[in-house]
Amino acid sequence: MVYYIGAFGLIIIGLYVLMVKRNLIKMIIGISLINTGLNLFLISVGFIKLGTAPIFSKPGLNPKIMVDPLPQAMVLTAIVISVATLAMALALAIRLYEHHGTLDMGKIKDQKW
Amino acid sequence: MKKIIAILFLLVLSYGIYLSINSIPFGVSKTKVGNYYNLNGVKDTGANNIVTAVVLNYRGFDTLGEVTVLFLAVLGFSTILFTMKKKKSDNMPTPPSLILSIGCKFLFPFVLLFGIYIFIHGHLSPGGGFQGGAVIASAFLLFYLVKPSEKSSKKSFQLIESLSGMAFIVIGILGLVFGNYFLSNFLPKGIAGKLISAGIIPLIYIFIGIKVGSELTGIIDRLMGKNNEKQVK
Amino acid sequence: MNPVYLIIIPLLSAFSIPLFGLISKKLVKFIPPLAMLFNAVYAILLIPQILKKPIVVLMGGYSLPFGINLFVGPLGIIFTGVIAIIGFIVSFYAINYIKEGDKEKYHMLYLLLLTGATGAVLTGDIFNLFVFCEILCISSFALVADLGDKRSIESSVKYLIQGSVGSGFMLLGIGLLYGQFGTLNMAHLAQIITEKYGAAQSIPIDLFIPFVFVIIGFGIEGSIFPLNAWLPDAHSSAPSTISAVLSGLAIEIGLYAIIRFVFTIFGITSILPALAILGLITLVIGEITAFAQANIKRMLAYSSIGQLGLIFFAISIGTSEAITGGLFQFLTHAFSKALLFLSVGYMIYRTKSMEISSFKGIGKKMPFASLAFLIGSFSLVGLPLFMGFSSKFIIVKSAILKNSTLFNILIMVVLLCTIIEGAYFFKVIQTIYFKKSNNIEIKKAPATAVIAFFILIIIIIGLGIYPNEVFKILQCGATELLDKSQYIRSVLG
Amino acid sequence: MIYFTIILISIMLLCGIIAAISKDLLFAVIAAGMASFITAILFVFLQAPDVAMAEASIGAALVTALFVLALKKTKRSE
Repeated sequence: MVYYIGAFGLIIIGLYVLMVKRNLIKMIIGISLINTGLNLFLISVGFIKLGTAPIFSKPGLNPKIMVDPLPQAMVLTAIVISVATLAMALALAIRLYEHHGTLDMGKIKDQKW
Repeated sequence: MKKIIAILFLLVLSYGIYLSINSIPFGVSKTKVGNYYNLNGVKDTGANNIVTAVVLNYRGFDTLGEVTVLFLAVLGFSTILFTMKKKKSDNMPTPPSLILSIGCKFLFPFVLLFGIYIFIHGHLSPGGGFQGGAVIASAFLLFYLVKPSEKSSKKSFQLIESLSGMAFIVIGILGLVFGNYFLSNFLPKGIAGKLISAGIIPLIYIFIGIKVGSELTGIIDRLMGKNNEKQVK
Repeated sequence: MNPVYLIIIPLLSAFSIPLFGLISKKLVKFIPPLAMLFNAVYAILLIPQILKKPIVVLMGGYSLPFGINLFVGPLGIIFTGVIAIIGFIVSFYAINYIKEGDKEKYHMLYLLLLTGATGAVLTGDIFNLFVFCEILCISSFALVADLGDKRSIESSVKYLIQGSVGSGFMLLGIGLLYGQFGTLNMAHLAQIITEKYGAAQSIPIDLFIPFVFVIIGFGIEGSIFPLNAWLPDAHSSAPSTISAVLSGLAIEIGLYAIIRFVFTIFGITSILPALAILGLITLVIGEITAFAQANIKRMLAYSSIGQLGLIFFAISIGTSEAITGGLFQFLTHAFSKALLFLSVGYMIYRTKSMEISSFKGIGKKMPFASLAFLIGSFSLVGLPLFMGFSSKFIIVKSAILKNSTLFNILIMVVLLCTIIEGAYFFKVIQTIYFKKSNNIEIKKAPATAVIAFFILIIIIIGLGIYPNEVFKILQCGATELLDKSQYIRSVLG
Repeated sequence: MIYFTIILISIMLLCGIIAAISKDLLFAVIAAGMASFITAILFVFLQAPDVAMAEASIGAALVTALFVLALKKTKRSE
């Protein structure tokens, strides 16, 4: 249960950063926190008490008490996707700084409704 | 004011999550699908590492998408930085200290080897193409730390990326030809636990390892800021 | 005939572009049209087979729900076909349009965007849907920033921040669903939900919250009302070819995901009136803000929001005929908006300005582009003889047949919005044709652009006069959505 | 064991909060990297060695490196 609290704590902190902060790098950090929290949540969904890792590294392991491998596979995918998004976001941040000389999204308002 | 609204919103959200989390007890086996993988994974795929079996065989199509996402990230990354202006007054970076440079030169081949080991043994032990690729990229990060002015050929990176991506798809299509299903494991599965076993899994993981390694290295390479390579629009 | 080729051929050609780039730089721009032409032909050839029986393709040959499957039903093939046709036309147009920047990367990103869209509509697995949506999103972020100027970078940043929050919510919803039901396969999920909750009218809270998360996640991609702040910026600062694809196709993928979740997976029909009102708000806000715009691309972007709201409204009415109308409206919007953006693209390219006022008298100097704009706007507004007429007619008819006061009032609002839509399009047409020109030297559009315009015009008028054949396929799509048990049966056997 | 986990998770959340409120962006980036690294340790407890490796090498190390490199090209303070 503590794992759930930790995971959702990270997600909530990340969302708070995204809603309150206006600095772009800070917002990207927020996205990274959300993704980390999500990964922790998915893994803890697949956990089984007293379970073992789903790897037959030595003989005599009981497949019935292994933890669920599917969330782990999902998280591997999710980690790579989040790295991809972060890399794009950082590239955009560098370009934005080059154009405007600031990273404050509140000050960058060329486009309005 | 903004903070109060944010906190109120987040409170509502946490209450909602709390309600829905009640039906997902922690630490209890919940799924039939996961059990099936654990019970039949070795028999079906020949891989000792069930996570690898799921990533590359049961859900190999996801992994194809994932590889594409990383490819896209590099593409987008260089598209965005492509039109970047060249800075005129770019002072030379300070050379690294002696300890760093000798240490990195010494470590570089070992880290590289470790990365290759990780992705070749992906079906036997924890690890695989993505982790191994990341380790390879960190080896190159060390290399760039020592020699910040070192140029690398972007063309060759791109070729490696697209060739290994195509190799993944071609293996998939071969599976369609020989096994009637896209990405089916058409090679003999061998004895579980041996290095050469599990059919197409080691093969795909090698390609993924090379691809991920070169992609992440490419991202680091572009971020390390070699302004002499950036083209002016 | 294996529908998996619809996904892997574009993917393979996207990966192979650097290799062709080594041989000749000029070769690269012909690869996207060829790949999309293949997809279009292949999709059309598959249609008769699919109307008889949906095709279920297993990946890796593992039985369901343990592997991933593609589900190619009528709905999937409609979306795939439209993606392929518009992808082909736009890339054909782009042969002479994209001149600046890194062409190789542009074409790769473009193909990957369409691959993501195709994969998202064909897959039968929710996590796979998420992965393909990410492919779609990330390539859109990069393409929006393609021009590299101040505006496009800023819009791309906004899009990326909101898009990644959206994908976070999607993943959260998917994780909660997996935790509760232990499966990722759409049909299996639908089966478990039906068995567990049956035909209960009220939605249990632990089902409702993942549902809300998923709707928020895909709603950002599909730009449903409170979540669409990124859209006008992103669509107006991308290159016109990309705006055409984003407006015509990409946002509809979010919509597709939502209707797939609402109808097939959750089967929650009691929530439909709420969704209908949400769609209507989206429509009203989109059309009213579009009316106030002076920048033509922003006007078209807001009009896309409005159209999307209309499609969403129509589908949320929930009868078979209304869904058919909504899908027809999707076709109308995709083709007409692509035509509008492509024609406007050339006008902007020649006049170097996006303000509507700078298009004075352009009608005589660029006859083809202006004609294309005229037909596209007539079709969107819904004048007879064009596609838009048939689709709007069906929507209005089905809302009245619903025979409830609520929908009678709502349909009045829809008609009012159509009038607003007509007003702002007429404003532009008047500027183009009936204002005195300010002397600018303007050359005619090149042959590829004219051919692209004419293919789209033929499709719009052709389907406007003979809608019946397409209508039958769309009806099958509506049946697929409404009949949940048949979907489950055809996937799980 | 459970107390150890609780301590780790509280440190992780603390790192997250520091990352959220710190004015110095480099500090915030390092804190976020720490949170990610502790998550990698938690993955080992949750019997997910594969994911732990991926999170440690990609999520903690590479992402932090990317952030630091990007900070070098932009501004360090908020």
